[in-house]
Parts: sequence; structure tokens; C-alpha cells
Amino acid sequence: MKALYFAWVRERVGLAEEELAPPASVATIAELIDWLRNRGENYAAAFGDDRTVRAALDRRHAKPHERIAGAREIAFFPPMTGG
Amino acid sequence: MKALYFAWVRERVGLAEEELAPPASVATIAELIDWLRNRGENYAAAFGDDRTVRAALDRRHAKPHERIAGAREIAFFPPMTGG
Amino acid sequence: MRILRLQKEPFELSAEIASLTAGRDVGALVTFTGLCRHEGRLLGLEIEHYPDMAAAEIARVVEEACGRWPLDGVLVIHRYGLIRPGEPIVLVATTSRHRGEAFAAAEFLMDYLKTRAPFWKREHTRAGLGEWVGAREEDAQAAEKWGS
Amino acid sequence: MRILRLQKEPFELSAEIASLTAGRDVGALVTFTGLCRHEGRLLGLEIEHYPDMAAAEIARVVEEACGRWPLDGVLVIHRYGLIRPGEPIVLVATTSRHRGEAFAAAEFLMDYLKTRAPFWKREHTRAGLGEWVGAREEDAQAAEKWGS
Repeated sequence: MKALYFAWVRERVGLAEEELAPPASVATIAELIDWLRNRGENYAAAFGDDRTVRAALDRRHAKPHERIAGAREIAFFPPMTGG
Repeated sequence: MKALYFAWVRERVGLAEEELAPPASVATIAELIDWLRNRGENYAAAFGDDRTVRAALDRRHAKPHERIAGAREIAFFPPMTGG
Repeated sequence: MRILRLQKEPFELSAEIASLTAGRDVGALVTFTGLCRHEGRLLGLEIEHYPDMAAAEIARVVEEACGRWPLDGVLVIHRYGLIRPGEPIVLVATTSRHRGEAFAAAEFLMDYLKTRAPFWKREHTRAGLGEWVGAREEDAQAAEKWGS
Repeated sequence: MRILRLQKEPFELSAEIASLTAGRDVGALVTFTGLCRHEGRLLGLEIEHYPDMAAAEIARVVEEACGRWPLDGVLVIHRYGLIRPGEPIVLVATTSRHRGEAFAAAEFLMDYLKTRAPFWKREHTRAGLGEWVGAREEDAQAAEKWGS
């Protein structure tokens, strides 16, 4: 699946987007975030210890417990500050 | 005191303004309206039987029980429909 | 910055807003425009007013709004005389640091102006000057929701 | 009439409102403009966004507003890229028969856009690109007041 990173999540990861191929045991957004945190310091810094970072699956807001199966695009970003 | 009439109150009275000299026994706005009603059909038609007509004393909204002594200008008008 | 005006002439939204915001560090701007509708039959609305009281009452309502919310700017323009369909009748604009205050103050100003400012609308149709517009019960209720 | 736009360029209030109201029998118009403030130190704000999701999310929020209130027209314009102090960032406009609905819908749209539309502001100062603007707790609370 394609992952997109925005704002300071993008800066800390060091990438705007990449292809992810998590193992089959990674079923939910929360599990994907845990898996990413273990990929390197940059991911650990981006996702931190709490749940500040938000996610969207196929361009819709999604909660940590939601399953990622079937999604083509996942995005990670800080709380929004538009408007 | 000077009396001003607006909108359909003005039309029914047949005057935009006039000088009023009520007797000393007329103390409140409600009493002034009763006194006006007895001056003619036009006033009776303007003020009707209920309290639809509003009043202002010296350009401030006023209730029927308020005293008219000291006021230089009294205005009568329907509920407002501006805005 | 407070701009309060009664006038016969139409006005233009951008120009009025520019005078409220020019050179000021404005973050949030809310405007309300009330327009004359055609309703398939009107040639316009004729608005009668009580000039001195209208100016005083608008000033009192603006004073009240400024006491309730931290506003940077307030603008109220109300027209009188003949107003054609599509033309604006009233403009209220508020500026504030945060949007919640600007929204609340603009709605408060309109609710109060509707029930307190001495203006009366009359329909103008092909047959000439027609019915006086009746007061709406909803307007009295809208004003009551702000307490006294 | 629904006008939803994401753009880099500034926009002009009157022209946008004209396209929302021209030829329509509009009685009440509410607008909200969010502007870039100088705050004594900013050269501007740089707004990053997630283009496809931003368009979809704005459309969803507008759909929700149109289901809650009988609106004649809705306009939402949100800018991205570098925005200079004094320039508008966002414009929301609603038209309706009665003002209460236009006010409620405009405030709802802003509260929802603030917490749901994927835009992120960053301060631009003399020192270059600076801090990301933090989300305000008040914005989350403002969105919650409308229920789900």
C-alpha cells in the first residue's frame, strides 16, 4: 500500500510518500504504526509515544483500531490546522 | 409633548406627528393610549384593542406602564420589521 | 473600529469590508447581508424608519455586543427608502481574533436589530404600495435567546 | 448552488459572492473569512495540504451541512501555499431564506473544516520556515458541539 506523510510527520519520517509492505500479522492502523516505529529512529520520532498522529485510509479519516486490509492509500498527519 | 406615528399607525391616525396636551390625570403610556382612543375613530383604529402598538419615549423603547412625565417626544409604531 | 450608518443608497460589500479591515491585523471576519427578495411578485420594499431613534438604537445594540464579545471591529449599515429586488437592505460585519466570537456577535446584532431598530417594511408591487410586512414570531424568539 | 474550490491564488470577496447569488432570489447571506495575521512578526503562513482528501473532505462537510439546513447556496474556498498577512485563507458563504439557518450552517462548516479538512499551517518569518501551528483545543470543542 502507498503511505503518505504530511507536515511534521513528513519532516520527521524524511519522506513524503513510500510503498509499504507490512507482514500479514499487521491488521490495524495501530499495528501498522507500531510496525513503522520499529523501522527506524525517524519513524519513532514521527509517531512518538502517544496518539497525536492521525490517519486516513483512502482519503477518509480513520481510527487506530480500523483494519487496513483492502486500502490502497494510507496517510499520516498531525491534527489539522486549516481554516 | 410631541407625538410621532410610524408605518400603519401613522396611516390610520392620518398624521405623521402632532403636539399632544393630555390632562394631568394621564400619567402612563397606557393611559395616554386610552386617552387617544377616545379622541376619534382614527385613533381607535390605529391603537386597536390589544397592545400590538409599541411606544418609545425620547427615542428609547418604553413599556405601557412607564410614566410620560418629562418626556419631550413619544412615538407609536407597529412591531419592527427591519433588518 | 465602529462604523454605523443609515443611508438611502445601495452599498457594496467589498468596499465596506475594506474600510473595516484596512491596516488592521484581522484574523476572523463574519458578515451578514439581508437582501430584498423578488418572491415572484415584488418590485421592491419601501422601508420607513424613525431616523434619530434608529441611529441611537443601533448604537446601543452595538455597544451591547462590544460588551459581550472582544470585537476588533463592528460595522452596521441599514438602508431606508425604496429597495429593489437583489439589493442589500442591511449589512452587519464583525471582526475578532477568533471566529466563534465574530459569529456570535454578528448573529446577536441581527437578532437585536430585527426586534429593536425602528424600521418598517412595506411591499411595493405593480399595484403600488401594498401590505406592511408583518413581524415574525421567530424574530422575537431569536432575540430572546441571548438573555437580557 | 455549490461552489467548492482549493486554490493557491488569493480571491476577492465580492466576486465570489456575486457568483453565489447572481440571478438567485437570495434573502440572507452569511460569510466567514479567515485571514492571515501579521502578529507583529510573520511574513506569512505556508499551508500544506493533502489535495485529493481535502477536496473530498470539504465536499463531505458541505453535504452534511446541506442535510442539516435548507440552504440555497454554499461556497467554500480554501487556499494553500504561501499566504501573506492580510490575505484571506478561507472563505465560507451560505445563503438561505432565513438568517438563522445561514448563520448556523456557516459556523458549522468552519468548525468542521477546522478539525477535518487536511491542511497544516506553518509560520514563515524572517528566519525562514518556522514552527508548525498547533491545533487549538477550542477547535475540537467547537466541532463537538454539533453532535455527530
